[in-house]
Amino acid sequence: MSDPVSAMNGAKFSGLAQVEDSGLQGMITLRGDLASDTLKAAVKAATGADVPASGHVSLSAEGGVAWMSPDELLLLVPYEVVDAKVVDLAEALKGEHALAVNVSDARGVFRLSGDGAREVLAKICPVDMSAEAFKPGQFRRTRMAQVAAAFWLDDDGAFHIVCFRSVAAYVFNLLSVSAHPQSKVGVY
Amino acid sequence: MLILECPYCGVKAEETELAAGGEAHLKRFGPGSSDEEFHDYLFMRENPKGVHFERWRHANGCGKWFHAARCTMTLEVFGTYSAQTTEPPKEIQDKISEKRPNWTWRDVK
Amino acid sequence: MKRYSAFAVAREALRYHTGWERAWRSPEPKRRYDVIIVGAGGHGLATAYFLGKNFGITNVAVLEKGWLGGGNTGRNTTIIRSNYLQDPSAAIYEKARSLYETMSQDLNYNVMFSPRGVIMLAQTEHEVRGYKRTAHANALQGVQTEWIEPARVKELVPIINLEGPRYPVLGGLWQERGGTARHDAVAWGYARACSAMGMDIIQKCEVTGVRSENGRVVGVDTTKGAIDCDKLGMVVAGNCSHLSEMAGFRLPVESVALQALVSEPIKPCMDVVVMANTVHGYMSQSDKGEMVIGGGTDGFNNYTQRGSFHHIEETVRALNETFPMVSRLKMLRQWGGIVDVTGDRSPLISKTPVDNIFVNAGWGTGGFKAIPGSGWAMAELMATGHSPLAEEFSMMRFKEGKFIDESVAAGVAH
Amino acid sequence: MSTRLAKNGRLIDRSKQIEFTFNGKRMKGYAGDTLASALLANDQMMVGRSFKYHRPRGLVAAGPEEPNALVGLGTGDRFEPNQRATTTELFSGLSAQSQNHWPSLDFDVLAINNKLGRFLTAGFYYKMFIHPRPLWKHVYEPIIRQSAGLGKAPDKELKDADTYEHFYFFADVLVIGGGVAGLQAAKVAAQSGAKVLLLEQHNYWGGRAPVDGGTIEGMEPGAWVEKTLEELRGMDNVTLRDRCMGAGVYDHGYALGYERLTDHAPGQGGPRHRLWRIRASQIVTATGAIERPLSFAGNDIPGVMLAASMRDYAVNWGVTPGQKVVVATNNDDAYRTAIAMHGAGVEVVRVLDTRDSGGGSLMEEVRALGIRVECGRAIAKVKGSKRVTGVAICAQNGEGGAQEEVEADAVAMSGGWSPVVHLWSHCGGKLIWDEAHANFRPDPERPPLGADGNGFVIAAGAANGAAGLADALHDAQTAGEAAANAAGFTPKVGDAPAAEAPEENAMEAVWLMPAKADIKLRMKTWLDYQNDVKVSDVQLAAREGFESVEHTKRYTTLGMATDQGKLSNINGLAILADSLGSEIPQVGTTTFRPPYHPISMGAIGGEARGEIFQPLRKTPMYDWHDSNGADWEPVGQWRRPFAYVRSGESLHDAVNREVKNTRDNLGLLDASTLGKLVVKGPDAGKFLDMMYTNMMSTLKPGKCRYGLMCSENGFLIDDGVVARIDEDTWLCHTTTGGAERIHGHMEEWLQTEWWDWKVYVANVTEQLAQVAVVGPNARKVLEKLNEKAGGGMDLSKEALPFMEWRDGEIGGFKARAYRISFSGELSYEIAVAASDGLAFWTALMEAGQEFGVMPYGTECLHILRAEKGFIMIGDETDGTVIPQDLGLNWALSKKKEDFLGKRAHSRSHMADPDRWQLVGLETVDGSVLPDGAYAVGNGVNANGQKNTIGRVTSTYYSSNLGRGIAMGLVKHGPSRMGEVIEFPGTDGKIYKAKIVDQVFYDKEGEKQNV
Repeated sequence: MSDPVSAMNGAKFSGLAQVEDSGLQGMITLRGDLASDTLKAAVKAATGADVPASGHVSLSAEGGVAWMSPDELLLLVPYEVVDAKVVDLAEALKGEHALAVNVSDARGVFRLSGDGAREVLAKICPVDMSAEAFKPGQFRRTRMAQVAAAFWLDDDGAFHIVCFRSVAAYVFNLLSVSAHPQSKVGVY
Repeated sequence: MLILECPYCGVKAEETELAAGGEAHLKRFGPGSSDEEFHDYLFMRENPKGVHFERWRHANGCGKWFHAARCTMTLEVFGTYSAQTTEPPKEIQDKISEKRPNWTWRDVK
Repeated sequence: MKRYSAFAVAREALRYHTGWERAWRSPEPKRRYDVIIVGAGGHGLATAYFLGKNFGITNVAVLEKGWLGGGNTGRNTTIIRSNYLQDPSAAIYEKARSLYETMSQDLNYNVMFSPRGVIMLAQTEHEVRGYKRTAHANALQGVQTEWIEPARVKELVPIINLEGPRYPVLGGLWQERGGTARHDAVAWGYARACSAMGMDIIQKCEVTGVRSENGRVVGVDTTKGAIDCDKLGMVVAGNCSHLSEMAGFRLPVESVALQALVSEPIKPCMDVVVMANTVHGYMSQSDKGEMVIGGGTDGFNNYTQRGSFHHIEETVRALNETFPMVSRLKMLRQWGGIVDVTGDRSPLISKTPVDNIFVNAGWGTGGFKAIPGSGWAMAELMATGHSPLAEEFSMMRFKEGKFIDESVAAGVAH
Repeated sequence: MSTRLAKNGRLIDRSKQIEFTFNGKRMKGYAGDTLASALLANDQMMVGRSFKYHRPRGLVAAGPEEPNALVGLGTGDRFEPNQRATTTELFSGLSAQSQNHWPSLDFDVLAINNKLGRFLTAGFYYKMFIHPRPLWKHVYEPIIRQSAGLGKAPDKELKDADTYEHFYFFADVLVIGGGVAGLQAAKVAAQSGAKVLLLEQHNYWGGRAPVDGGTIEGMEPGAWVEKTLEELRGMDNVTLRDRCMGAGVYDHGYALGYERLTDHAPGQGGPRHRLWRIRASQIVTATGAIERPLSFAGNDIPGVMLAASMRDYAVNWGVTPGQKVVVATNNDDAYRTAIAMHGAGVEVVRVLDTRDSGGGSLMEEVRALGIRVECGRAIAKVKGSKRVTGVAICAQNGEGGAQEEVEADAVAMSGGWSPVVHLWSHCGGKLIWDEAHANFRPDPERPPLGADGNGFVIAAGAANGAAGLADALHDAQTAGEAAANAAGFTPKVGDAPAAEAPEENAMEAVWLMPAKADIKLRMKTWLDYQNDVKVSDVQLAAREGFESVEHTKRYTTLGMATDQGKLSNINGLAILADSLGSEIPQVGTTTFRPPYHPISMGAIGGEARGEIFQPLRKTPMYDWHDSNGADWEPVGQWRRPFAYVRSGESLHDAVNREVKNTRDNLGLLDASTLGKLVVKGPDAGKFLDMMYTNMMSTLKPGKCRYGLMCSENGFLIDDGVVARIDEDTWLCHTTTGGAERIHGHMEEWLQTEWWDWKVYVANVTEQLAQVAVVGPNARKVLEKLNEKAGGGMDLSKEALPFMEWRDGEIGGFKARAYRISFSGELSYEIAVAASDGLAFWTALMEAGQEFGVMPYGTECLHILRAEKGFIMIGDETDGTVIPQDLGLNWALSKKKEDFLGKRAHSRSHMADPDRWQLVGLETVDGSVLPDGAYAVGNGVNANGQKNTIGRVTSTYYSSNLGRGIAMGLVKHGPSRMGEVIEFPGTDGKIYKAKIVDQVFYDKEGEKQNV
């Protein structure tokens, strides 16, 4: 019987920052014409959030939308309803050239929070993690040490990190090592 | 350690976020082409000392292929632009002409 | 040419070494030569040497725009091996390796060829199969190699970590008569021998134009004036596209940066050369004691002789994992060279669209080990129009689809 | 003797004593000492042996330019060779060993080389050891290797006890060097609003200024440094890091900072080193200057020291290398040393100034102290062996005839200053020769160029050739303004802080002391202390035609030691220029390469070690496999079970058991690693027809087709089953590890060639866990699951025929089932959500108990497919094989005008009927053919290699058939059925095999169609 488990099944680490497996998150890859009104409406209906500007995430009470590329969004919805949302999207986008697929189980998702969070990411991502450069609402796809990953910063100062499921253990270990309690850099 | 700005997502990506893809603006030759044409299409790459047009993919990023105009002697980047073109756009060519008045590349002068 | 020997050194010591003569002459160019070789790197000098030695052609000039041996000959990690898979490669690299064996004696110059042995580590089942295949091929090619088990690897390489957490060592392909040589000495030894045969090595002489008439080469223009020749050999590695363009044809070659680095010197800890292809790291220890480490190539065209630092990082982390003690050594110096890479990453030793112009290029990341074999084949091709060793390395192969692909170990599996 | 002074020592805390050992001897120092200053305090003047002659070596310098004082530091898994005493902060319990001697530092057997020095000149080894040939490898070289090599190698089993990390940082302006110039440049840039990062390699700020004196804004330099630091610390846009060296400058504004976090407190926890990967819009190199030695005979004897370094030791750490000092100089700065030493209570025996007219006000000050100054005079020779005992004095402008000998135990020398131009030069910055100061300094017209084609490095202060405090600060002011400007900020233009220091007379270039030193002196005059290169060696190189500076460097090894020629390069260059009758700028410098100073391999590798050395990709069932006997095989970054080994079983036994069981009962394979790509859009069919060699657009929804992919160059690159999902959607399976590659391949063509085609591709590989349920009981186990769940999809032969797929539920799991077979058995591949993967697998294992279920690994998979003659990408293919070689012509669509690879296949070599082709191979005696063996034909080729006519591509023991089976590529193979060919093994045996059909098992394919 189906009793789904997330890639890291609730793992946690606490050091310079707190690293937590975020559990199951519904996610849909949506490819299409991001300027299309039909698509915008479908996205809003599915997530309650608007299509964000390039490099950003827009969040709503029950979900959100992250900008992945000029023709791709990552829709965030509750895990339980993802299949239904995919069906709704397909219906709403009938006649448009678009593709919506469930990728909820293809990802590992982590929450990284605490004062040291920016420094932890700055150790493994070639991204300016200073507060001036990376602000809440920004979304960045990049390299995390040796794998591809993406993250956004929420209004509470927590980062949400998305990676491929197969490397979730690698990313969790990487974040934990980088958050070693005695490795504070002291610049952010 | 190059930095190239991805024209699709605006990220000033560093080399480790990118994958190099060789010469840009190749014309594909398929069935019906001569041995000479097919050979040149697959193997005869420009290898200039100076201005070069090349393909990159924002692999650890938005995933899009784009083009860059770059000097192979100084690594100066004249600009990046869409991969959906068959030749460098005029503003890129103008910018190069400003900096390298006598540049040539393939038939582009 | 005064012969070098321990006796000569002792004799000179008594007079404070004031009697040594120039290792090679530094003449102004003549108006005409039978053969001009462009590029006084190892391959160019070896070509000139064998033109003289094997074919008696000594009215030869070797033109060099910088200083001799200053390109990839003096920048590589000096590994010599011939355990290649494909017949044409094995033939030319084995010829080269066998010529290295006696090079010091042939040139009367100690090039320090040191057949300390080369191991290529197998760290996946796929590599095991690939190297076993190579061992079978080598046996038929007359190249002495053998498959060895992990325990023997550890004996040969005491600092290796056989049980790496990711890629345990499953064995290796061992070529006992592979090794290293002193790279500069190879260029200097050939230069001295060529000079002694009466050939002119002209440094700081850049070719600015190639002249031909009716599809046949007649000479070159240089920063030291025009020089005529009957035959022209282009042996300029990363600069070959540039030079061929002057002659009016193109080559299937691109130039990219390749990097290397050395650690600070330490007392001997690793006698053999180790190549670990799964994790992309190779290392040997020089006679000076430095750990000599080869890095990767950049994926983009580049003439700066500088590469990107992330390749150094990739290489070093692989070595830290394979040889954990390396982690506590320090990098002394890193550098880059420009390597010329062809469509199948195998070299060109070939006639060209212009009569009597010959090209030797495309050695990519592995040219040093080939120097004497390459010079031998190129000289034969230039002197006689045909060389069995060079035959398959013609640039025509790209048109025919007859590639020489040595990367066959890099496949995938279900 | 060298000793601790009663006073001075601004950097040490005399209230905190620290114990350490050197060569096992217990010694004491103070907090704030470097290992070098502490050794001097303990009268340990001799610190090592040189590389070649094993001559006694003492401290020459006080900073990273030190060539001699290299020690083995630490023990066990924290041992490190070649650590510089001058850059090692003293800590309690430090244990250091000197290097390159046997049996001891004081008595070294190889010091015999010193006696042989006359024979062992530059390049001697190129001229001898040539005959007899075998002796090089077996005798000469081992001796040379053993005597070279400096530090002890770490233990062969050493596992570094420390950890390392990286840190990315972005700045508008990076300032390297925390001396007064760096501080001022940083301040100016920061005041413009630019984000500034300032790095200092030492654990203290201010560089030389606090030692050298003068005043800045009316303050002592030390006080000014403190004040400026306070200001900088108060600015939000400034980051200061000490113990962090600017190690290298790379293209596009990339720079490395090497931060040593715990070297001064080993084992305290946290990373040992942090490598900063900095991106800066502008880089200011305020890296100061390094004093040059003077070239006189015996200048390598312990006790001979750079003048400014001797002053540093006295002022900063309160130690002196001797009690009677001779100062030799060609410039005014060394007078500061005379003043400092005198002030510290050390006798200054003489100041020898090569200039006939001597120095300026500093000289007067020295004379006023009663110190004897002699102008136009030089050192003819330093006396002593393990330490200085005296100095012979002569006229500078002579041949070295000694006029006087004085007793002395230390010599301070100053040959002028060389700006530290390394970081300026790393990325292509050019230099100009400054005649007045006899040094190379950065040419502001030819800086390193950044991504925008403009210069991105600006040198400041002494690193830019500015001489004197006021000039350095002025230069720093300008540099700070220029950097801010270039980074897009508007600096407040202002005046540099006013500084006062004594006026100095012009220096005089002195490259050899005395100017006409004879050969005997020149053979005792060192240029490169560590590598033992002397003036006579460089002259010999020039004489032998090594005219390029690179040739001379390589022939003599000048500047190739671990200090990379920081002290020796310019002096050597000058000697070379002189020997060639050329000017120094015409001879030029060698290339400066990173790093400025050696950095640890640990730091370069960063966090990537152990568990996180490389990403390890895991399927959702990974942990189950791991706890059920999986013998792991790395496949790309994935790890797959090779076989599941039960207790008491060998790996081979396990494979055979799995092979038999899967054919007889039921096997489960974790196939989650296979790539799955969704391809959708109005042009998807057209697109897939280009990607695959066979026709995909005609596939009907609900059906599957095996597809082949070639590169544009014609070679097979991937294969897999394609399923058509609906009118405009396909799902393409790729090989393990092929998912990302093929996904990229598809995107490349869509984005760069057919960008007007309406197709979207999504990689859903990791969304799904996929299980191959294989064997005669496959349907039974699935039906049982459905039964338990109270229903599910119809898996009957009729409802789900071979090569079709259906969506539905199996055992309560949402699933997609494919009727495909890579084993020839009845087989279903079931895809479920990855989050359900483990649960589904476990359910299958439970339900399968009664049907004899066993998991099987990759080796079993290989054998099953080989028994059926199915090809495997990576086995039958190796990047040189085309579909025609494998008898796959049926998969090459004749109807399509074009597909990737089609044009390539018509080239002459690819259409050659002599290409080797796939066949089955059976050994005559039933044994297993060796992997990778080649079949031989007659004779040899033009290069004397045996002619070959084929090779083995796959070979296994089949437990089902009880014999070896193999596939191979053989010349004209398919038309030679039944022929026996020979495969020589590397074991000396000849293996004979018959050419047969490649399908060994169930030739009619009955088992999969039930």
